Amino acid sequence: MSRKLSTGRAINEALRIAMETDPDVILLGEDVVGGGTLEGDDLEEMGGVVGTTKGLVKQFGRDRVLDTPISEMGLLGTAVGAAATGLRPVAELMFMDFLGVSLDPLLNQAAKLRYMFGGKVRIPLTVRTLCGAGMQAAAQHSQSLYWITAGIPGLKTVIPSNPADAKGLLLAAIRDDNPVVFCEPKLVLNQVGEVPEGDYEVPIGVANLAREGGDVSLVGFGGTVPIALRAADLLAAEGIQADVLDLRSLAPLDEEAILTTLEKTGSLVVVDESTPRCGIASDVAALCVDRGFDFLNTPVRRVTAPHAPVPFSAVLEKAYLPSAERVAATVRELG
Amino acid sequence: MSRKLSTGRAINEALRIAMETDPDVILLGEDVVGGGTLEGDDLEEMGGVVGTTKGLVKQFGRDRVLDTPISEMGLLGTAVGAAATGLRPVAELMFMDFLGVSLDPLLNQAAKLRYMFGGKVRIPLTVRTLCGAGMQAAAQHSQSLYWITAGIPGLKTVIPSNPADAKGLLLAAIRDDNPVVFCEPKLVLNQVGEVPEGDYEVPIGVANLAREGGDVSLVGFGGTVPIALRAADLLAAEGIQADVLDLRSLAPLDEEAILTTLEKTGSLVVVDESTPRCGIASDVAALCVDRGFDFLNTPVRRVTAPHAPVPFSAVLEKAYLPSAERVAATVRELG
Amino acid sequence: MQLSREQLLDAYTRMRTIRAFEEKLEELVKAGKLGGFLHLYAGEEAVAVGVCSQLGNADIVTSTHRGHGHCIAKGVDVKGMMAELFGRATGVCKGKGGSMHIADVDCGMLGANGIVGAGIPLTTGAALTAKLKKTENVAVCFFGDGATNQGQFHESLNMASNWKLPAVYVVENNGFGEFTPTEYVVPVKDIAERARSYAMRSDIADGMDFFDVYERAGEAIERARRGEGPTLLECKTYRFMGHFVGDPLVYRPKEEAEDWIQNRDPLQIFEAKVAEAGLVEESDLREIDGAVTRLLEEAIAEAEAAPLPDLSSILADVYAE
Amino acid sequence: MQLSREQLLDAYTRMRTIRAFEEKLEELVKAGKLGGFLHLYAGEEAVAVGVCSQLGNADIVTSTHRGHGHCIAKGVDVKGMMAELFGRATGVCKGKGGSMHIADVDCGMLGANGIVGAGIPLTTGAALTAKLKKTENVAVCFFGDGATNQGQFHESLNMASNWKLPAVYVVENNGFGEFTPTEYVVPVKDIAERARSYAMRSDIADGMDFFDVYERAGEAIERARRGEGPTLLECKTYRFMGHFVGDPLVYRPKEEAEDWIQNRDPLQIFEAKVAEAGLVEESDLREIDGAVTRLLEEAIAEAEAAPLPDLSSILADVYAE
Ligand SMILES: Cc1ncc(C[n+]2csc(CCOP(=O)(O)OP(=O)(O)O)c2C)c(N)n1
Ligand SMILES: Cc1ncc(C[n+]2csc(CCOP(=O)(O)OP(=O)(O)O)c2C)c(N)n1
Ligand SMILES: [Mg+2]
Ligand SMILES: [Mg+2]
Repeated sequence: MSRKLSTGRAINEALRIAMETDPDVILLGEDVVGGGTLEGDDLEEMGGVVGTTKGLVKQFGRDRVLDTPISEMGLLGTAVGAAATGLRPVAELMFMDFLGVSLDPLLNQAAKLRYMFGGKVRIPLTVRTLCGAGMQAAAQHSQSLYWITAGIPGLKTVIPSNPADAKGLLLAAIRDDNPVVFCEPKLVLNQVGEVPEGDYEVPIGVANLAREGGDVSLVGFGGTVPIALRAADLLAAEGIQADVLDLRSLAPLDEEAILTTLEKTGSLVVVDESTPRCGIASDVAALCVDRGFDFLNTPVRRVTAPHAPVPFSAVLEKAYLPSAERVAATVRELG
Repeated sequence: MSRKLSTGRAINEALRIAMETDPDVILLGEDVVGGGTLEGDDLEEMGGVVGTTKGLVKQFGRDRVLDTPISEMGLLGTAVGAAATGLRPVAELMFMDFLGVSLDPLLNQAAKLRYMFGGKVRIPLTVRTLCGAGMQAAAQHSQSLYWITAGIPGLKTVIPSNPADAKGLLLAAIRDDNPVVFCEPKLVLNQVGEVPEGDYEVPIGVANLAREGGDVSLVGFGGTVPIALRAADLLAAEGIQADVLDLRSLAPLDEEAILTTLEKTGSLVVVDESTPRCGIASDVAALCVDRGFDFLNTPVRRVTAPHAPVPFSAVLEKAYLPSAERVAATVRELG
Repeated sequence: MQLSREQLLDAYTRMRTIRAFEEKLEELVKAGKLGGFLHLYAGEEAVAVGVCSQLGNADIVTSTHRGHGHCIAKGVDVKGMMAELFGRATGVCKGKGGSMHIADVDCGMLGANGIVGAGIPLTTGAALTAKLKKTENVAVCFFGDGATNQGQFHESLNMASNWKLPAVYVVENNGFGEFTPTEYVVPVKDIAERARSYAMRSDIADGMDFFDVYERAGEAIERARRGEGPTLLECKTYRFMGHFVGDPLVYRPKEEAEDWIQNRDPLQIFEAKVAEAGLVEESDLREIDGAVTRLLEEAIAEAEAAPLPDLSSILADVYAE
Repeated sequence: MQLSREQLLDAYTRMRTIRAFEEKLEELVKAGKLGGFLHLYAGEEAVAVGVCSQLGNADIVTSTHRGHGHCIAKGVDVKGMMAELFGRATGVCKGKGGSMHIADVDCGMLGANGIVGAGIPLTTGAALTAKLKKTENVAVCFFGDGATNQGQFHESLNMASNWKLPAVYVVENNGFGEFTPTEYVVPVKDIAERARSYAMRSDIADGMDFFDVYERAGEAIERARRGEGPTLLECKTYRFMGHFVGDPLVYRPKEEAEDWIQNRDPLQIFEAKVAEAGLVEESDLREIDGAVTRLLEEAIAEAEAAPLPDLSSILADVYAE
C-alpha cells in the first residue's frame, strides 16, 4: 500500500517509525520542536524551520525530541558523544551551509573515532540537513556541500531524489552503525510522490536505474534526477534513449552501477547542482576514465553549477542551476 | 644570488619581505610569537610550533605579529574582517585539520563576501597551514584537506613542492587581493634547496614542468612532487621518460599545462597524498576525460592515499602514503 | 544627552523608514512579488538607530539575517536596497546578495549575514584594523540573543577583550531565536552577564527607547574611541513580526506580542518623549511619515522598472583582479 | 573524606604510574625509539587521579592531546598503552591511534583528542546518554585552560547547563597553552568564573593536592549523579615537562618551573599528607615505586617485542559492518 506524500512528510514518517521501533533513537537540533508547548497555554510547536519534524514531540516527548541552542558545533559534537555511548541520535543541521560552523564533530570525531580507537566504538549517528539552491536563499543557505562529507573517510552520505527513497534511505541511515549524512535537497523537498506505508529500507550504497535508455548515460542524484529525467524526455523526442542513473548514495559510491550503464552506452554525462571543483561529478568522471576507460566512446561531460557562490536574484539562480535543456544540449554535442 | 634554505626558512623570509614592503601586512595565529619576551626577563619566543615565524616579532613588534587564543574560528573570522577593512593579514591555521573548527570564515565569509556584496569589497587574506602526513601525527594532525578549500569558489589554494616556490608563492599569495590558502606540506617543510635572495613572486595559477620526459605524464603537487620525481627516476632506468608536472596552484588549476603534457604523452597518472574521494586527483582525471579525451591513449590513474584516516603506526603511515614505487608500478601497468 | 532638533528628526526619519520598509516588504512578499528568506526588523528600530546615529561612514557595522534596519540606520540607500530585494542589477549588491547579505561597504556597512554569529569576528577584525591603523574608528556588531550561544561569540569577545579593541557588541535580545524562547536556551537572565567571561564591560539598555540606547551606546562608542576597549551592550527588545515573512506565529503568546506592540512601540515612545520635551512638532513627524511613504513608493516603482542582472554577471565578482 | 588505606595506595599507584610512564616516554623519544607528537602529563597527576578514583567503568571520561594520565587514572592497561605508542598491533588502539588518540572505551575512556576542545561536546553527549537512559552514570571531561577559549567549550557548557546534564567539566589550568601564558589569552583570573555565563556551578581546586581535587570533584560528581546538573571545576596545576617532548622550554621562567617542581610536586604532597596522617607507611609507597618500575620495564620490553600491525589493517575499522 502506498499513498502520495511530499518528501518532507516522508521524512517525518521515517523519523516516526525509527523512533517507534528503537527507543534509543532521539532527535536533536535547532527548533526541531520549535518553541510552543509551554505549560498551560495553547501554543503550537513549529516542528522545524520547514515543518519536517512537526508532531514528533507530541508523540515522543521532549526527552526524545530536543531543541538545542544555536550551537551547531556543540550539538553535533554532543550527538557524536551520545552515539558513542549508546544512543542513536538523529541530529538536524538546519542548512548544510552551516557545516562551516560544525565540521569538526564530523571531520575529526564521528569519521575517525572508530578508526583511531582500533575499532572499539560505533557511531550510529545520522545528520539530516537541507542542501541546494532553488529558493532564492542565496550564497549562505543554498550550497550543496555533500562533496565535503562524501570526501571524508569514515562518513557515509546519501541523498534522495524522491519521497519514497527519502523514507527508505533515512530509515537505513538511522539504523546504520556509522555516521551518515542525509541530505535533503530543496529541489526535492516539496516534491510529492507515492510512498509505501510501513517500515522499509533503501540500502545505502546502491544506485537506482531510474530510466532505461541505452544510447547515453545520465547520472544524477538528489535534485538533479528530476532534471536528468526531463532531459531524457527531451532527448527521447529526438530519438536518443537515455539511461538515467540515480546515485542515491554519494559515499559509498555504487561504482558497479555507473560502470554497468557506461558499458552499455559508451557515453556519460553527470549532472550535479554543486560547484565544479572536487565534487561528485569529478569522481564519476574519474571513475569512467579509470575503470571504465575501455567503454568510453565520447568524452565524459559534467553539467554542474559554475565556480561561483549561489546568487540571490531569481534569474541568476535559475541560470546558475543545471537544467534539462543544458543536459540535453550537452548530450547532443557529444554527437 | 641564491643559497640553500629549508622550506620553513624560505617561508620565514617571504613573511619578512612581505612585512618590510607593506605596512598593512600583519601576522596572527596561535603562538606565531610563541610566548617569551615578557618585560625584564631573558625569555625567548618560539616563533610558531615548528619555528616558522621565529624572529619576526623582534623585527616587527607585537602589533604586527599577534598571538591569538586557541580560537581558530575567531581568529580566521577576525582576519577576514581585518582584510575587508584595510589590512593584509597572514593568518596561521596551525594544522589544516583544524579547518574542522574554522571553516566558516573561509567557506561562508572570505570566499563569498565580495560576490554577495556585488564586488564592493576585497579580501586580501592569506591563510598559512601545515598539511599532510609523514610525522606520525596520526588522524587529526595529518590530513591533506586542500581539496576542501580548492573546491570553494572565491578562494585560491596553492601548495609549494620546494623552498624556492614556497617563498615566491607565499609572496604572491600575500599580495593577491583574494583569500589564498597557502599549504605547507609536512613532507616538504624540512626539505632544503636553493632559494633566490630578494623579492620575487611565483604566479598563482601556473603549473611548473619539473621534469621533461614525453612518454608519460606524472602530475603531482606539494609532497607528491618529490615522489613523482623519484618515480620518474625509476622509470627512466627502464627507458620510460616521464614528464613531471608540479601543479603548484590547486585553485585555480592550470588546465592548459595539464592538457599540454597529456597531449604530448597520451597517458597520465596523478599523485595526491590526500584521500581518493572528491579531490584534486579526480579533478585532474575528469579534465583529461573531458577536454583531453582526444589525447588519451590509456586510462588515467590516480595514486592517492586510501579512503581511510591517517594511521599512527610508522609502518602503516608509510604504506598509507603514495610512494615512488607505487607510482612507477602504476605507470608500468598502463603498458 | 544633547540631541539637536535636526538629529532628532534624522533619527525619527530613519526609524520610520525602517518600519515602513519592513511593512512594505511584508506586503510585497504576500503579493508574490519578492522571493527569498526575509527577516523583518520592525519593533527593534530604536536599537539600530540609537546606535548608528553616533557612527560615521568610516565606522564599521556588521549585521545579521535581520539586516535591513541596520542598513537603513547606517545610511545605505533605500532605493538601492529595494532594488536588491527585487533582484535587480541596480541593487546595492547588483542583485547577488539579497536580504540576508545586503551590504554597502561605502557606508561602512559590512553586511547582513546569513550565518548566525558570523558577523561577530568580522567586527573584531574591523576593530583590529582601526586599532592598528590608529584611525579612531570603531566597529559595531549587531547580533541576536540566539547568536550568543555560538562559539564565534565566545571566541571573538575573548579576543577583543584581550586586545582592548575599539568594538561595541550589541546584542538585540528580542526574546526569541526563531521559535524558541530565549530562556529555553540561555540560562542566564541577562545576556550582558556573559561579558564577565572576558572581563569585558557590559551594559543593558531598554531597546525600545531610542534615548536609552543612544546614551548607553554613546558611552560604549566613546570608550572604544578613547582606546578603553570593547563593551557588550544588551538591548532588550521585541520583534513585532514573525521570525521570517510567512511565520504563522503560533508558538508565541498573542497577549505578549500585543502588549509589546501596543505599549512599547519604539516609534510611539520616541514620539511621546520628543513631544513631552517640546523638541519637535507632531507636524514635523507627520511630514516625515509622508516623505517616507513617498520614498518607498518610488523605491518600489523604480525597482520594479529596473533591469534584471545580465546572466554573465554570475561569474563576475567571484575573484578580485 | 574517608579514603581507605587500599584506596590511598591505589591512588598513589596510579599517580606514580603516570609519572613513571611519562618519564620513560621522554627517554624513549630522546633515544629515537618513539615517534609522533607526545604531550606529557607529569606534574598534573593529582587532577586525573583525584577525579577518576571516584568513577567506575561505566562513567565516561574524555581527554586531550595530553591524555596518558587520564587513561592510566581511568584504568586503561599500561601495557596496551605502551604498545600503542610503539605503534604495535597489540596496542590498545591496534597502533592506529597513537598518543593523541589513545582510548579504551571498555574502561569508559572515550579518547585523548588531537583537537583542542573537541572532547567537551563528546562528554556532553555521553552525559546526555546517561540522563536519557537514566543510568546514574556521569561523564567527565578534562581539558586545558587554552581549550576554554574554544567555541566548543562555550557551546557545550551552555547546552549541558540548559539540560542539567550529569557532567563534570574539569579544566586543568597549568598556566600555559603551548608556549603562551594563560594570562595573555584568558582575561579573567579564575577560569571557573566562566561558568557564570551558563548559570553553572563552579569550584576551584588545588590541582597539586590529590585530596583537594578528590573532595571537590567528589562533590561535583555526586551532584551530577543526583541529577543536580553539571559543574565546572578548575584545577590549578602545572606541567613539569615541555608542551611536547622536544620543547626547549625557552619561553618560561626557569625559577617558576623549579619552584613548582621542587615545592609542589603532587606525589610529594600526597606522600607528606598520608605520612603525617599515619595512613600508610613509607615502605608501602616504595614498594609501589618498585612495582611500577618493573611494570614499565615489562611494558616496554613487551611492546618492543610485539608484532607490527598488518598492512591490511589500514583499511579495517574505517566503517562498522
Ligand atoms: C549558524 C546558523 N545557525 C542557524 C541559522 C538559522 N537561523 C537563522 S535566524 C535564527 C535565529 C536567530 O536568533 P537570534 O540570534 O536571537 O536573532 P533574531 O532572529 O531573534 O533577530 C536561526 C537559528 C543560521 N542562519 N545560522
Ligand atoms: C583546535 C586546535 N587548535 C590548536 C591545536 C594545537 N595545540 C595543541 S595543544 C595546544 C595547547 C593547549 O593548551 P591547553 O588547552 O591549556 O592544554 P595544555 O597543553 O596546557 O594541557 C595547542 C594550541 C590543536 N591541537 N587543536
Ligand atoms: Mg532573538
Ligand atoms: Mg594549559
